[in-house]
Amino acid sequence: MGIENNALISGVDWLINWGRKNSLFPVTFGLACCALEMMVASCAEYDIARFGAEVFRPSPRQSDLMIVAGTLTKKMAPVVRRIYEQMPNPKWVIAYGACASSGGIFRSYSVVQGVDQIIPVDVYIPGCPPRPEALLKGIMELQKKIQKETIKDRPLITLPGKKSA
Amino acid sequence: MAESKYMTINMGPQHPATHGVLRVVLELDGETIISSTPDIGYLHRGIEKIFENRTYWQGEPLTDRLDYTSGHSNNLAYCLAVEKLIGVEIPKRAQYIRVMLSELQRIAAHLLWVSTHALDMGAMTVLFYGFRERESCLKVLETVAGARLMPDYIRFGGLREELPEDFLKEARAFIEELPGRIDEYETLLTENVIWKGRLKGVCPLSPEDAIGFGVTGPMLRASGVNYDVRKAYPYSSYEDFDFEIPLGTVGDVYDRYLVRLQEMRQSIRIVAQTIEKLPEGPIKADAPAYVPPEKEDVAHDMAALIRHFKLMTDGFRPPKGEAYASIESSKGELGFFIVSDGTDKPYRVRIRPPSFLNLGSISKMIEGSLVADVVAAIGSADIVLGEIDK
Amino acid sequence: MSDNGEYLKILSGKEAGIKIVPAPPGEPCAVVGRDSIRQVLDHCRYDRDLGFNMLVDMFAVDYMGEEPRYEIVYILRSTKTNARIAVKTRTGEEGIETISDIWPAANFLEREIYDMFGVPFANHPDLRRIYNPDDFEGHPLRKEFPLEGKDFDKPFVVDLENE
Amino acid sequence: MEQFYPLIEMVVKNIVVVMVLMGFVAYTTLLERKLLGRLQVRPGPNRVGFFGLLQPLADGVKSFFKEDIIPDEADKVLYVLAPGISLFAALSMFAVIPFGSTISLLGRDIKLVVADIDTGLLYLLAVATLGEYGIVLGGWSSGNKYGVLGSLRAAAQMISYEVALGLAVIGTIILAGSLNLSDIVRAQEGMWFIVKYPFGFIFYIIAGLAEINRTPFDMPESESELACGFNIEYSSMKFATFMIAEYAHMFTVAAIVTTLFLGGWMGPWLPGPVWFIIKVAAVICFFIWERGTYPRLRYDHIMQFGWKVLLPLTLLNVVVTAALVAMGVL
Repeated sequence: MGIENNALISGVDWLINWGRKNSLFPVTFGLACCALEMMVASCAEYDIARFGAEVFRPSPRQSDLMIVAGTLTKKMAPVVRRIYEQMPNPKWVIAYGACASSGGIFRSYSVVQGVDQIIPVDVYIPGCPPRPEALLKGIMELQKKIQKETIKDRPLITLPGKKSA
Repeated sequence: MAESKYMTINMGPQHPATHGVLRVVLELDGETIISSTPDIGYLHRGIEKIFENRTYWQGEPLTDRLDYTSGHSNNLAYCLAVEKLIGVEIPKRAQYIRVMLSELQRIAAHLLWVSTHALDMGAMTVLFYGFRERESCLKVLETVAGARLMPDYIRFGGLREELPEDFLKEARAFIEELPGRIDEYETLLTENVIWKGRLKGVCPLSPEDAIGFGVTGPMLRASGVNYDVRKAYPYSSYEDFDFEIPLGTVGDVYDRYLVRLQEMRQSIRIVAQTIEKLPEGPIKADAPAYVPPEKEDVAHDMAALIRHFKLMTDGFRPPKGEAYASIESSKGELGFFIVSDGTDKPYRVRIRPPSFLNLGSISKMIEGSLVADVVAAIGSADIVLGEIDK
Repeated sequence: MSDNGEYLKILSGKEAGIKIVPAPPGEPCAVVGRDSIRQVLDHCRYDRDLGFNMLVDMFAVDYMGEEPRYEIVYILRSTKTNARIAVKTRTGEEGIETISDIWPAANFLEREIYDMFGVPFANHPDLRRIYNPDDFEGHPLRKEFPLEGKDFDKPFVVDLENE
Repeated sequence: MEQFYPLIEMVVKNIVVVMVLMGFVAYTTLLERKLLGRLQVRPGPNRVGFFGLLQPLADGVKSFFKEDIIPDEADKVLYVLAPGISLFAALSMFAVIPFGSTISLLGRDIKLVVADIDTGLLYLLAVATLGEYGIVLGGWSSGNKYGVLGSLRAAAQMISYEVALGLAVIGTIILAGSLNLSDIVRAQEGMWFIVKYPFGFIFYIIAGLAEINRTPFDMPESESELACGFNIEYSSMKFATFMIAEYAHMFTVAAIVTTLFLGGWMGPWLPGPVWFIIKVAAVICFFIWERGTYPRLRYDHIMQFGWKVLLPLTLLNVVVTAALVAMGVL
């Protein structure tokens, strides 16, 4: 019997995934134009808070979700990578906008052609910039994805002292 | 930690108060700043280089992404420079609409500034109020361009198309509602003791310093220097409208705040006048070599279709030469210097981003102040990294 | 910048070697030799008849194939009279003298030119790259620099260990 | 067997109070998010459970199963202890606060307070300071410069406002003639102390806000200046502990305000604990409202205000109150 078929485990899985998906704290961090729309998404009409995701934490240590909003340049890439590694597991990444997904219209010497070259991305949101509704949609897609995860995809507890990522 | 009397801390590029990806290295004695070094380039996308590899038409979307808080203004500056190069006369109606749009855009940008600055100072509720009004402003702007931030509605030789039907009504409704909302912010902030304590006398910039650093826009005017491109070198028929230039006295953060609020009120005046005076007439210049035909003609007229196709795929070839045009964007003087070598692509496009020069004065401003003031100073400069880093 | 003829005339009287050329669409500007640029700008800034106390912009244009190769353009403005003029000079790889002590604004602008074109500025207080990382190779706005830089097709790798 | 009853009663009371308190604290976070949302013309969390009521639970589950990072630079022992100290102080403050009068259960009279000690107020002042130690140590031990700055600010703020806090409550001691909190509540039978001693109430609220580090006194954290301040390196459950401690502290301060100035559990018709909760909730709503309204003060202004304005005024207030009591006016 595989571990994934165990009724107890899947019950625990369900609870943990439910907790994780409903409490996604994004790290306060915007790169370019899309960051503006990300801010709008947390304001009156759109209100990302409805999903429990309005708690933008300035410290990566306390966040679960990285919304890469904007153009990633080669100078910024190490910083983004570092922020990503500073985030504790489990962590998710949304590539918000064309630039973060693929480099967008900036096909030039200083732009990384897609943030997935340096960190794993869970949800891509197209648009230049995508509307705030698109971010909400992206978060809902991410929630669906998290709900499907099992203990094999993400460890329940990472013990302190163990090197992560 | 290094054995030094002072503590060096790194603010940014990921820091909530740096408005993007600015990095400032601060040398601290306790909480007092001994020296500071701004470090930029974390959003350098090589826009000036990309310009050289695109036709004039293809260049315009790049300008939106410079100062992404005010797309229409950037489009206008670029179009003015190119129009100077090709020498076309813009119909009055198009000019007025351009003024209207760039003033609405200024209102949106200043609303954004008030909101984020209040958030930086810890007054988080103003952020949400400001964004509510910004949303309604963007909704009005969205009806003309179909996009919220990146409009590309102002084109060489005029505008992309005629204004949508309801636009004037919606714009009027918006500017009638706004003054009351600005009063609300003033109630929350202007006479608030804490707000004044945080802003008054903080990081002042003397007029001499401001001029020396090439500071422009509300920051310069807060220092008491009366320089506004709209008055000094009127473009796009700004001389037809009646408005005042609000000036500060001390040049501290509080003055910059007041100047921006006043500017919003002046912008409302200008928009009201443009709506009132808006003449009838064409919205595109009569220059077939550069300006594409109307969309309806393209659907019916073979010649128009061919002309449209040629213009959009090949672009046009302006005469050899160079032109500099500048406008007053929400941040300051936004200039475009274009060198043409007679081909369909610009030989060199130089962008004079106002924020870039405004940022230059940061080190001077924050010397000797506290960490909390750095946030106020950077916020008050209203920098947008998109146009600083290009 | 259109009606600055008389200022240019005054300026040309101050120093030998100042040429006034109307640029093709008709905006005249002063063209100055590389060696006297600092003095000319100093005149523009402090001379009572001129009083161009604001450096609006300063940038370079790369005319590859011509000699000297780089054109440095200064756009100046007077806060009193609202007049604007452009002053131009040419230089090669050897660079030009800094004006960051005349206008502090030039500090950042010169660093930008140094970064993008590789033109050095003598006596500049802090001449480093401004946009690109310090270990960047080449100068992007030079005409021979390809838009996509080198290694564009390879995936970008971040090496945090060696930072 | 008889002799064990007080012990059993003690243990049961402790457990019940802590559990109920934690429940209230969890929902204080939700109340804050909802109420702030309302103030800011947006709905706030509303998708987890009915009306968003399961949101604190989701946050808790998530935090519990998140990776716990201890930075290499950190002073490990203190780093681990600090959140605990904070939470411990915040919870143990509640021990002396009476949330009702006496009830009869199984033939025993049970006082609705965990520890009815005669020096209750003194105990409160002492333990409240302990909570700040958690913050100071937490920031300092994480080996992060922003953390250190946050700690320094917390320490300075603690020193400046502790005195004013103490002086603000002296008036109630004079009026009630006792340090026992139950006696203070009973002394308000006819008239709440907020009426008799209004300035003391105002000063206590101000100093109390500084004590629990809320806007406009949120110096140690101040998101836009020091990123996260003292808790910048904390993740997972340790961060959650700090958060719980912060809200527990807020809850406790609201409870103290209720006890000292708003007549504690007393009120008509409803049972004592219900009145107590209602009053505490009102004070908490006030704290949230105030957070949504004010900007953050600057560090040096806080110090100036604390020493140059608040301290002399509270002193004066004590003198005046004492004089009035001596003359028999109050």
